[in-house]
Amino acid sequence: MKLPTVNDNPFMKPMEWLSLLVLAALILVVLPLALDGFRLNLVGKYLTYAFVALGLVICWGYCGILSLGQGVFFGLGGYCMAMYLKLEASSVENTKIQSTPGIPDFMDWNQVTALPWFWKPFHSLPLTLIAVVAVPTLFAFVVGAAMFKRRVGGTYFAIITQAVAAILTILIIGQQGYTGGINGITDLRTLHGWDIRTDSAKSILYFVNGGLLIACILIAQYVKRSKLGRILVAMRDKEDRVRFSGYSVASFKIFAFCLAAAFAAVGGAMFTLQVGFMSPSFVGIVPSIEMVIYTAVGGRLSLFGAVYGTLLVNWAKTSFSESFPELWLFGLGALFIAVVLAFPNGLAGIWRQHVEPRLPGRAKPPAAPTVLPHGAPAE
Amino acid sequence: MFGDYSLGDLGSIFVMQGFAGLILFSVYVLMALGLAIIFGQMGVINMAHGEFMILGAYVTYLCSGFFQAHLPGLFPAYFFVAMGLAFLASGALGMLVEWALIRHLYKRPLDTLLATWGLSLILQQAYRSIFGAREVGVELPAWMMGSVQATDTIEIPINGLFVMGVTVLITLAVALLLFASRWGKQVRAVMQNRVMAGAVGIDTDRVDRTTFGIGCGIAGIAGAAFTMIGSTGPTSGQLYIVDTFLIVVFGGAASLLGTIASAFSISQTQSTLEFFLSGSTAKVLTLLGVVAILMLRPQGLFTLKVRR
Amino acid sequence: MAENDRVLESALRRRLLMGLAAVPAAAALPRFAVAAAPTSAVNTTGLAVTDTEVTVGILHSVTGTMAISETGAQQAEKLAIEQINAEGGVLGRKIKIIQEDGASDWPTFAEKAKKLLVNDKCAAVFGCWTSASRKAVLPVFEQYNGMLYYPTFYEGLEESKNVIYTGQEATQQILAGLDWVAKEKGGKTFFFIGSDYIWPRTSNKIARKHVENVIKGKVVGEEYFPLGHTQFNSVINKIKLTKPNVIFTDVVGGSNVAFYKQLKAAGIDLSKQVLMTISVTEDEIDGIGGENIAGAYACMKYFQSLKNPNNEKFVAAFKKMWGEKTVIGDVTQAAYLGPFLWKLTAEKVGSFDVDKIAAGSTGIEFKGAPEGYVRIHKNHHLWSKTRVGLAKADGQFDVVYESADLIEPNPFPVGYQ
Amino acid sequence: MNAALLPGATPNDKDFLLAVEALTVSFDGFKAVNDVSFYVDPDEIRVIIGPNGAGKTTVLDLICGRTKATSGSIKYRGQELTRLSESAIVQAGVGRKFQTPSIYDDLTVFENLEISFPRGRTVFGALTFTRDAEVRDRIHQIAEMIFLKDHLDARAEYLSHGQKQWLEIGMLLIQDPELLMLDEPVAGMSVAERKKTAELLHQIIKGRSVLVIEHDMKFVEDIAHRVTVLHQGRVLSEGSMERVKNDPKVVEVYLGH
Repeated sequence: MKLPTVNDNPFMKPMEWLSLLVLAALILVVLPLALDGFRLNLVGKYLTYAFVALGLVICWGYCGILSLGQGVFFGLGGYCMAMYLKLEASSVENTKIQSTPGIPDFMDWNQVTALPWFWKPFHSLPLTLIAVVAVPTLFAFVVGAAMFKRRVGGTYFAIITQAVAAILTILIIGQQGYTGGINGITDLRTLHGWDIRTDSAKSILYFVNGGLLIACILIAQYVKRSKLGRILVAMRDKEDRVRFSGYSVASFKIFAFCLAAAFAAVGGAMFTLQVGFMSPSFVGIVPSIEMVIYTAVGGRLSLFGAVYGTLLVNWAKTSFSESFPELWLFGLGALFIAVVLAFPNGLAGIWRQHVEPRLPGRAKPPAAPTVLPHGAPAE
Repeated sequence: MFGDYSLGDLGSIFVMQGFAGLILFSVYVLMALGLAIIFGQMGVINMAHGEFMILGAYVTYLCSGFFQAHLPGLFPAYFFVAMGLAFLASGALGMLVEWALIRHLYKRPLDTLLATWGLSLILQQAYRSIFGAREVGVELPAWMMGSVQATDTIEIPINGLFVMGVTVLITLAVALLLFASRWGKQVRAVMQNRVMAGAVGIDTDRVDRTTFGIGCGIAGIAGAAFTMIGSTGPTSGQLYIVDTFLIVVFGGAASLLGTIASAFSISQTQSTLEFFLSGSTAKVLTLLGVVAILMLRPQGLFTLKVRR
Repeated sequence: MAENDRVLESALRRRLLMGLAAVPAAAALPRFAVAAAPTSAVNTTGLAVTDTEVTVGILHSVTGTMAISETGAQQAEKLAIEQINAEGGVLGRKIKIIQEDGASDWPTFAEKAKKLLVNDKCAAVFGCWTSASRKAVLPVFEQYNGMLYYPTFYEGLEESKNVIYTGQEATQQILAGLDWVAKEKGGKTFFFIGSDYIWPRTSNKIARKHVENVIKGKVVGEEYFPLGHTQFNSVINKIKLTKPNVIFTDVVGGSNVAFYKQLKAAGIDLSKQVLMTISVTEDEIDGIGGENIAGAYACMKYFQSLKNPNNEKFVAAFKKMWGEKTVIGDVTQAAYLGPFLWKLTAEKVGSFDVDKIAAGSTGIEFKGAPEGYVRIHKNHHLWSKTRVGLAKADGQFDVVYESADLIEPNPFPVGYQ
Repeated sequence: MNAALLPGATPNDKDFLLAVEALTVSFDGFKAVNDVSFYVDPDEIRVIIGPNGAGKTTVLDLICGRTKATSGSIKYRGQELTRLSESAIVQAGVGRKFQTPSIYDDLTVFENLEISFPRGRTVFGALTFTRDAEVRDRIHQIAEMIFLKDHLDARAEYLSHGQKQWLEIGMLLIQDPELLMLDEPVAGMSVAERKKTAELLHQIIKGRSVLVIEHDMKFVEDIAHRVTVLHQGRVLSEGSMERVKNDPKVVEVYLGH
């Protein structure tokens, strides 16, 4: 009997290796050579959003769970990092003009006289690095477990995540003595004694960021090509069938949601490091929805598309708002509509439909889910 | 906290606080009704709901300007005209949007969410381009501001009474439409079995369009009514949107009664908490409570248990 | 007011006569010939200064929720710069503006600030409105050594070599007003209502200390609502229950509109109940509706209705440039001061270098300010008067009180923390 | 031979593969299944028939955990199923085929079968699952049985209706359940496909019990060991096809129409 080709299940197909190579070259070689320090730092900031977009590919594209609260995880990761940096910047020496030296300045302004207990672990860098990933992931686990075990999905889930984002924003703003309030945690200086504000530090952070992003792409790729990836697709399609094939559907959804949260958290931490502050404006609804559109523009089923989509939308945002600030919202709104109506598979879809077939020596697109199903993704 | 006050004072405060709760309840029902119809009957999440409301508010603003300039004698009554026009304007825009956008996406509910979000951005910028970035002040007829002096110490705001009145009327009208009119039967038929409804000769496209239009039109009326109590600016719609969604989801999307019950429980909780705690804390506690209950009972408070 | 900066005054008059666009460069006599100030001398740090031009940045939100508030500030800065150019510019150089949109988003502010400093090499930047945006750009200005002129009244607790605060800090704005209300209106019991973020909370904290320790009065209630909150009926009932002499508010944005409309509807008559706000300027009244807030007192340093020649000229020029219907609030006026203060400093130190400007700012006086005379304190805030205005139905204020002397800015007030 | 029907016999759970007792479910007062009891022996083929709305599909839903019972018990090999999650029920050895073909359109036939392979059912199991020789051999073996060995690479979306039904049956087979529940397996099939399906069913029932809902009486007669007739949520009659056919109650409500 002839063995069918599906039996080889390589980690990545040649085309995917090539895509990864191109992306890595773009991020790590081309952009650093082509852009000045300022623009490169900007790209670095955009790339932190790509982590969120990447998570959404797994969670939304593959698993059909649309979360409109990814900013929560981005923000939590960023806040964990910012708390560490703030404590370092608030040494007794730096803050001796305060009534209580050694605590962050905003606490002093709010008559907080001792460091709150939940800030204490952030004196330690290893604990901070663990918390950056663990806190948002745990939070995602709690929300996910509560929702998915009770079969909440689709639009309900989207709206509830939105509410969670709104609540967290109000909480952070309201508890300004502990969180820095609406101003956020600002004026961050050093990471374990290393000044993150210098130009050389910024370029090093850029490369660290790029490296982490590629690592996350590889992790996502591993998940996607594993049986788990196919189960996610299967679930989006026929949830009951998966359930009656003996899988606990909720666990798989929780996993996808937690993975997306962990990616977003890493992005948030890198954001804090590169931009130098964290504020509640990333936790809210608007940034969360914007991050969804990065994924949609890139193609919700394409890991590489997510990165390109993020870069493209942000580049457009920056250049548009420099030249025609009034038109930017029209443009962004139209982009949302166009991507949904005309290009549901985003850039990746356009590439597969129009570019790839014309490349020399390319066979038909693979059988993997390259096209968005006609039906609703997991209702 | 009540030690220093006389019994009479306390009594009046409780009465007025009761009214505050009822006003909040009416506001919530008005906000949520249009959305509930669209979400409940069509399964579509309209993220631009707030912008449809603000369209109604801007229509009221234009009307007020027009009456002041051309028909000053009729100014005291202009508000009723404004509400009618607000309904028509938002409804017409809603039908246009349904035709251009929503009808292509019925099978992808999550995508309607994104598309309507895009629409809301466009509408916000359009308002900003047309009316300016600043909030506009809507001048109201004098009789609508001020309060009714029920007793020496009990004062009931007229605009609150007005909002309550509008809410009751609209709710009744919607209930009548849904449960007694031909359109209502068609809507329910389409909701239960689209294919079958089409097969028995119901023009499902038209039913969808009307439903969406009516939902948006009610949002327009709500917007007109809210000029009495809130602000009218390009982004004012965003202030209402999360609350509105939560009410609808909390109520269990499919039922009108659920929406009303959910608006009632949320508004009473919030209004009571606001009285005893600080405003910000009250809001957080209310939202947390809603989310906690949704975690335990995600299908909403008031849905029927149905066979799948 | 008689000894106002005559040069400026004449420039203004000339400008008013000649119209906005029609001022030919030659018509204005440059006070500094280029020859007297070669570029190499006035610019030793590589700023965007040529023999004929100097570049500055304007950084406000044109889009997003804050665009509503920031429009006025941005318009005032442009007006000031046009007027300075019409007069011959700064150190003989025309000011060229690069405007960036902060889009109501703090990281965007930081990003654009960095662009203005690093890419465009702006000699000075006029901008920011919210504290959050200022906090976001502050490290950027300190790191890249830029100069920011910040126009909004704010909570204080900050002082930077790289920032000139042209608005009032909290103690400067509030204390005189509280004293006035205690003395003139018999204010003994106060009810505080604010939006829930740092400025209202800090301001109320200062107000509370002052009420309790200086006025010897009592705060009977203190409430905060999330930004954008629109339902105030419960708190209005609490006000009715506690019957304060004075309602003291710092509610911002769209919430303001809801608050005053509901207050009026609940039968609280502002001609009988004293209400003092520190957050409502003429700009906000536009949206609230004058009839809803008439009778309230606002406490700040500037009102459009101020009667002095500087202000009358400023208001006329502003309306000419931006339309008859525009109104001018406290922040708009403060923003107008920025370019003039920068120009005066640059001409005093004879250089655009940021270090020299920062060091030379202390003691700079601007007699042509619409609010009257102002002077830069060594903590980079302005000495200024505080005034109380009574809101009228037409959206303007009647100035009912003006502090006798300039009040010293005190961003880190001892005894108020 | 039928212990349950013998007067005076106490059913002993251990003897039955499946014991459904006093099962009731009500939806807002409407009892879709009302006090239903029946027992399935090992290796038995039981067919449930009844008019539309009799509660047949609901009974299957209850057994596989899709719907929670209001009262009553379902014991599988002495184990109470009403308290288990759906996936635990499947892992205990109960397989279920839905009325309309329920397969994964976006995946290939091979992948469809692979997902049903009973290994790596936890999150981490699925992450570390490898496609080894055992998996491949089994998939090929099943594909051959369900007439789809030439379509392993095809996306399931492009199969014909009958092929989809077979694929779903294949997906159940690869789970190797002891109790197989089929909801109208031949509905919508052409005559030829129907014949092939009957053949397939005869082949796969060896070594397991099967619970089938079917309307096609010829097909039922062909395969059933015993028949349970449901009507308005209650058991109307039970026994061999012959007996049921001649039960006047059944004739009245069902066959007579």
